[in-house]
Amino acid sequence: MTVQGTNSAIRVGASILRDYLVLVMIAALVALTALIEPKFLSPENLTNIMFQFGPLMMVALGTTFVIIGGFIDLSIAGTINLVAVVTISLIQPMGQVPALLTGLATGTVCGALNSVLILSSGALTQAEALFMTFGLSTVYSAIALLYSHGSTMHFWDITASKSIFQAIGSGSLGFLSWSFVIFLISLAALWVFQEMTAEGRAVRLTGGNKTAARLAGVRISRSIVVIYAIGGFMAALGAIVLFSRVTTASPVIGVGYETNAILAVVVGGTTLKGGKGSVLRTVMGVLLVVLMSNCLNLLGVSTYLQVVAEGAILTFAIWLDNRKHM
Amino acid sequence: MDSGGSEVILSIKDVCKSFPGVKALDKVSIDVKRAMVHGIVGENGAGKSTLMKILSGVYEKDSGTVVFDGQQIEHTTPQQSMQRGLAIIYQELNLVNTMSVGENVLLGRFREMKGMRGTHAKARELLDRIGSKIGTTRLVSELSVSEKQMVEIAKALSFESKLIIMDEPSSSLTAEEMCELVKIIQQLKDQGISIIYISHKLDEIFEFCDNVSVMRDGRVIDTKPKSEFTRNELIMQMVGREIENEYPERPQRVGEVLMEVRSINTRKLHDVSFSLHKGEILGFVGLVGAGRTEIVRALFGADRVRGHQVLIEGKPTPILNPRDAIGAGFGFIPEDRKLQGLVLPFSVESNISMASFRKFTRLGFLRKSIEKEIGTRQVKALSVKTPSTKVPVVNLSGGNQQKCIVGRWLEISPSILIMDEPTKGIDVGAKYEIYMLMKDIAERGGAIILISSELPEVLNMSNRVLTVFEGRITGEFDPKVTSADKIMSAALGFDGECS
Amino acid sequence: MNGTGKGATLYKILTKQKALIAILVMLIGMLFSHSNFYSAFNLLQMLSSTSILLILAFGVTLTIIAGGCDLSIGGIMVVAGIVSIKLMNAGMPMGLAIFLAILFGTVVGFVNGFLAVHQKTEPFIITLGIGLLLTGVAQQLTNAHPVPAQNPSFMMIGNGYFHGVPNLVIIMLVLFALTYWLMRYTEFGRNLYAIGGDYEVARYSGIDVIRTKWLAFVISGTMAALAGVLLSSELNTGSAVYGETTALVVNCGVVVGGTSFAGGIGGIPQSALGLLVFGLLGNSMNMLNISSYFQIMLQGAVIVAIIWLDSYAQKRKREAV
Amino acid sequence: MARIRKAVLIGLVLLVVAAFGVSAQAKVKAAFICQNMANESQAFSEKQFMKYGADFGLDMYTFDAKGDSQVESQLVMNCIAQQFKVIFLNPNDINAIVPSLMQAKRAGLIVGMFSSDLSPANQKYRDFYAGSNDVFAGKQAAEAFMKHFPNGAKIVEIGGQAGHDAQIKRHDGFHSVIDSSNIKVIDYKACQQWSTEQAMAIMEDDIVKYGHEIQGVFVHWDNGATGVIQAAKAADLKGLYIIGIDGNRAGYNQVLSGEQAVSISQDFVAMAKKDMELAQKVVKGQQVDPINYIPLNVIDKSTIKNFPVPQW
Repeated sequence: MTVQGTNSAIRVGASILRDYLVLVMIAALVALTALIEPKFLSPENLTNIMFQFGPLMMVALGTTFVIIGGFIDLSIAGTINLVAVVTISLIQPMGQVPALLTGLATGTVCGALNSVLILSSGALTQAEALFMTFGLSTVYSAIALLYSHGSTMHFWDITASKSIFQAIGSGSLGFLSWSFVIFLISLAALWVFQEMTAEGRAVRLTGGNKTAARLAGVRISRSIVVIYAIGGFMAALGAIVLFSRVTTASPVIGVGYETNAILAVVVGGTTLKGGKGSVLRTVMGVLLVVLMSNCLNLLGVSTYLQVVAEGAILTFAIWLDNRKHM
Repeated sequence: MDSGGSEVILSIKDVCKSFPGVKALDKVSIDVKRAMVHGIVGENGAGKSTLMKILSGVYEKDSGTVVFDGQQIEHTTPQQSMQRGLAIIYQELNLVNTMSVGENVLLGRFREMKGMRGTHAKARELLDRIGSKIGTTRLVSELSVSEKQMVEIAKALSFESKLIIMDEPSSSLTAEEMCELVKIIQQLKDQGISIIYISHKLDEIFEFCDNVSVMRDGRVIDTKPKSEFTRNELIMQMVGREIENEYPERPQRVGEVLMEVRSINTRKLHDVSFSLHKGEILGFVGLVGAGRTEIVRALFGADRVRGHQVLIEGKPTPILNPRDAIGAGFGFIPEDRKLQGLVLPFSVESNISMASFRKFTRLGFLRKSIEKEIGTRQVKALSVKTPSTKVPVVNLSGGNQQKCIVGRWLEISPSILIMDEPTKGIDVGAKYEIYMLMKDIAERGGAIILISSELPEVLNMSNRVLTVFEGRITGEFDPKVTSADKIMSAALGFDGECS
Repeated sequence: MNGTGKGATLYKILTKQKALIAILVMLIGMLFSHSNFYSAFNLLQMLSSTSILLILAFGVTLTIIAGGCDLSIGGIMVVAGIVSIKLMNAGMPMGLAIFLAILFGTVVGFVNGFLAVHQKTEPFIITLGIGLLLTGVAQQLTNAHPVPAQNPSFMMIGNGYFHGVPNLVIIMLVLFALTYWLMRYTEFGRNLYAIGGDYEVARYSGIDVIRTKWLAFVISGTMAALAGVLLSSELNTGSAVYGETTALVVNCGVVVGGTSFAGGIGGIPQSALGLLVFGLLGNSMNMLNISSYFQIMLQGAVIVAIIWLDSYAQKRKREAV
Repeated sequence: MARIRKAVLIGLVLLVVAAFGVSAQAKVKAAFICQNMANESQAFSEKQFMKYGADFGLDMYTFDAKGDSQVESQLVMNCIAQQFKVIFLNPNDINAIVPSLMQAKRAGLIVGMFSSDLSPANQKYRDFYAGSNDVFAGKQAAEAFMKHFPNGAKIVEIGGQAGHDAQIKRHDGFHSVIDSSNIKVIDYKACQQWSTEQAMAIMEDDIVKYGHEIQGVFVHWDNGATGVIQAAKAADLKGLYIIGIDGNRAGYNQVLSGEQAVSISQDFVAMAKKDMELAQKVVKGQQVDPINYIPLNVIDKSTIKNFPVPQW
């Protein structure tokens, strides 16, 4: 009996380990880094991390729903490029609030456009969505390049008030950065959407089984538009946080965000098969990705080895996560 | 050829198999004789499929012995058992849809057949042996269900099989196709091949099986020659209790016209018009592919069909998508439970509540307590066997899964419930419960459109049946007064019956 | 679709072959341009410069037909190129260096296969991760400095001609024939189609699904490494920055050609056409002096258009009731 | 379906027609193969070629290598096929471009290097070079540090896109000088892209690690310096001696406001003009100097008034 008891305890332990694998990895990473480089836990560094995960977090939160809904979005990079150059260029002529709103609208429209093309073609598989949004990303990037003539725009070109963007970029509310506050608000809103609204449930059902959902009267077309629009909106928010942080916007500012976002979502434990997942898991995934780069920087690991380590840890995390579904 | 008759080709002794938490097989012993058709009956979950998978090498047994053709078999793979002469035709047809007939027949043996030409030649020869004229270069995805079955049989023959296991081959065959199958089984038997025939359908068991084994809860209850069984005895052994009737009485309160459908026209359907009365069960009889499913899908707005008219209580009601249909009072139980009906990894509760969002949302927000009530109510009302409403529906048995879908619609009390193959792959006990539900719905003033490939089911449950042949409605009958033969010939588009 | 005989067949081919239509449109369109598009030099160069992508595509096609995909090819390509040059510069004979570089691709393919097939991890995401890892390896190996090759005969592999035809084109054609034969006329190839068409059925039919599918990844890795060696030979340099978007472009090209991402449908010729669309489009746009940003836009638009049309045709087929 | 297909076809045909309407008759057909039009300094250079081409009797076309060495060598082939007389190019990789330049020379094209030159062994495959070279920019940066910190200092270096030609040369040039000085580079990291955000993140982490130890920062490009400045501001780290390269508006403004100490600028206008002038001479059969350095501008607080506001 005792042997069996220990066995089952081990089994329970192992399953917790697997379920919260990302947390375990984060803890290990934090412990290791703190041991070697005590400055890791300094308030300055914690502030750093808070600022650093802003843009990727926004983007990944949006991507979560696209993946829960059983689709994928590679157009994020293009959307970020476009939103960044459009928004920054409009601050001067339109004023900051209209520019902000136009930027968010642009992102949402890009997202909605993805879904419209996907729906109109009847492309209901992930692969079709993958390549279609890949093409659209190229198109959005090209529009951003055409719009900006390939040049970078800076804050000090803007004489009009840009206080909102400056606040988002580097301002703080108490000990929390504004970007962190925006993150908390978006997380709360998206969590409520995911857990408590009918549309959130519809998205999940769509991801679980499109045909069954449709035959039960779920409006899957609307769900698809909603997930891509959220994806686009959050990408726009990410773009705004991003260029506010660095105070400049170039038409290639979003390069790499789409794959990083998908990686973060999947590492967090949202499955690409659709139907399952959560924005909370995504938060953990992003935390791991951002912490990894922060830790490796502090440990003085070269950029090149960082990429190796990142790839290895992500591959390992995905592999382990997969083991638990087997 | 060996003398046949008494010689044992397959001997299973004390085979056990456990899965985590379940004892799937408990000391199962069966002997199958050469050139005989051995029927195995049992409810779902009785262990039939597990046993077959052990024989074919998909699973490994925990203990016991299997002797096939004089050889004791320990570890085996699907490939090895096929080469030994033990072939299996699974319930879900086992063909690659994207490949040609010929390549499917000889799947995985391209080299052995010396290339594409050899493959097609050999496939032709095998198909000819069972008298099938299917072109070997056709894509499997273009074949009808019965044609696919023929391809499966040809595939089994390609290994010079001594024993062919057929796992519920008839579940998607129409009566005509069934005749074809019976003929082939007879032929195979004459060639000295033994057959294990797994089925729910007692008619078939009594029609052509020589010996019958009954399984229940992972055990073999009894094995006897068919002639020594009575129908009731068989059912009793399967279910473990006595069932007086297979079907309840028909609903009694047919009222005035509830719905009128005028001229559905698509590429497959031609001028389909009919009416439905309150309190009625209306059956559709026809072959798979005759257009039965297409009619109800068009009605429900599941397919893109335009130009027809639906009048509900005299009012024209446009239905462009399933949502409109639900709004107009329809419910729809699709033919494929797993692909079209359920979201398998999701909980029982959310599968039941899927169609009644309106009931538990306010201002776009879910009210989970109400959702839970809905789930609990339906689970109780339909006596769904599940430990909790939070369990993923995939863990339930087929019958209980089906009840979840029924519960989904009962919750919104539809005035018209469409049921496409509602009892496919469900065991006898659960079937009866579903029949009772149908009767109940009808008698409370609802109307049901029933589609089934099991003719007795349609004839015994419906107040009225419509026969469908090649996209047209070819007749309207009262099954109480018309003979089954007559209805069947209308559904087959010809007069006469199979020999 | 109501036509008969040859007309119907032609119609069917046209509706199925979006990539072929796009190619024909471009070829016809270029007839009217006052450029030197239709010169043997240009056409051969175009083919030569698409060759490396084509070779990558042939390998990837195997994995996609088997129901997987391989996004690590970009990483394999750069590392293999760097490895071959580094070994050669360290004094190893050219043949051995190339062999070892290609062997490296085989090993990575083996690992990909282990993770994606044996361990049943989502191939899309796991090969993306492996690709990322390899990019880092390439940077680490070179300290992010391009490594020029010092052996002049190495350069001739990718830049030489054989009877007026670029070597790359000849190598590509040989590999085309080889992979075509493999997929069409061998049991391995047919089994890959079966596995992609229905994994479980293939398994029950006694096909060693794991080993066969695994082998597809190994071949894809090997071909990617070969392409990397050829690329490094063509440019006489190994560098970590090549092939950043290669993996997506190649996988996309394969799908544009008509090989289904769901598996089981498609083939080597389709993939070749799909990649040729990109090669031809780039070449034509340069010949027409279309400005850079419009080129980028047009390229994206063509991808969207072809995938859209393809999906739409499938939708129509699904909904034809 | 048919209608859509027809529309696509008509669209493509129209595009083709429109395109060859544009192609005018050539004076001397010349092409500028741009490194990457999505990179703003390269896009700016391209504009200079287009703007001043006619002044030198050249009919200028431009092509975009999109930052890809293989595309770039394909473009050289393309130019051969299109029978260009002259090509100017700014290679993504000075070694990778050589095989295609061999072909260009064989086909008799005049090849002018822009901004970066081939290695001495390969210089026979080009006619001339005009530029200021990133190696020099790196050296200049090092010298500026040595001038400002005669008694030595601790600085960090933040590189541009790993593996990119400019990143390599700026890094190598910088180290060829700084390594023999008493200035210590305590940390070096390159970015994955020319990304201001990545430069900022690296700087933030460096500040946590080294804090006030850091006296100066060499960042490979002025837009990256923007990120470094933001990071320093956020950490309230004052008095950093920041040097960037480019001399674009970002660098100019940052020097003007005192946030950045030095911006080392390459004069792309002069570079482009010089390249085209040389080409014109070679076409006429005149002898030219193969190597033409365009002086770098070291913009700091004291010299900034001598420079016009940059246009990019």
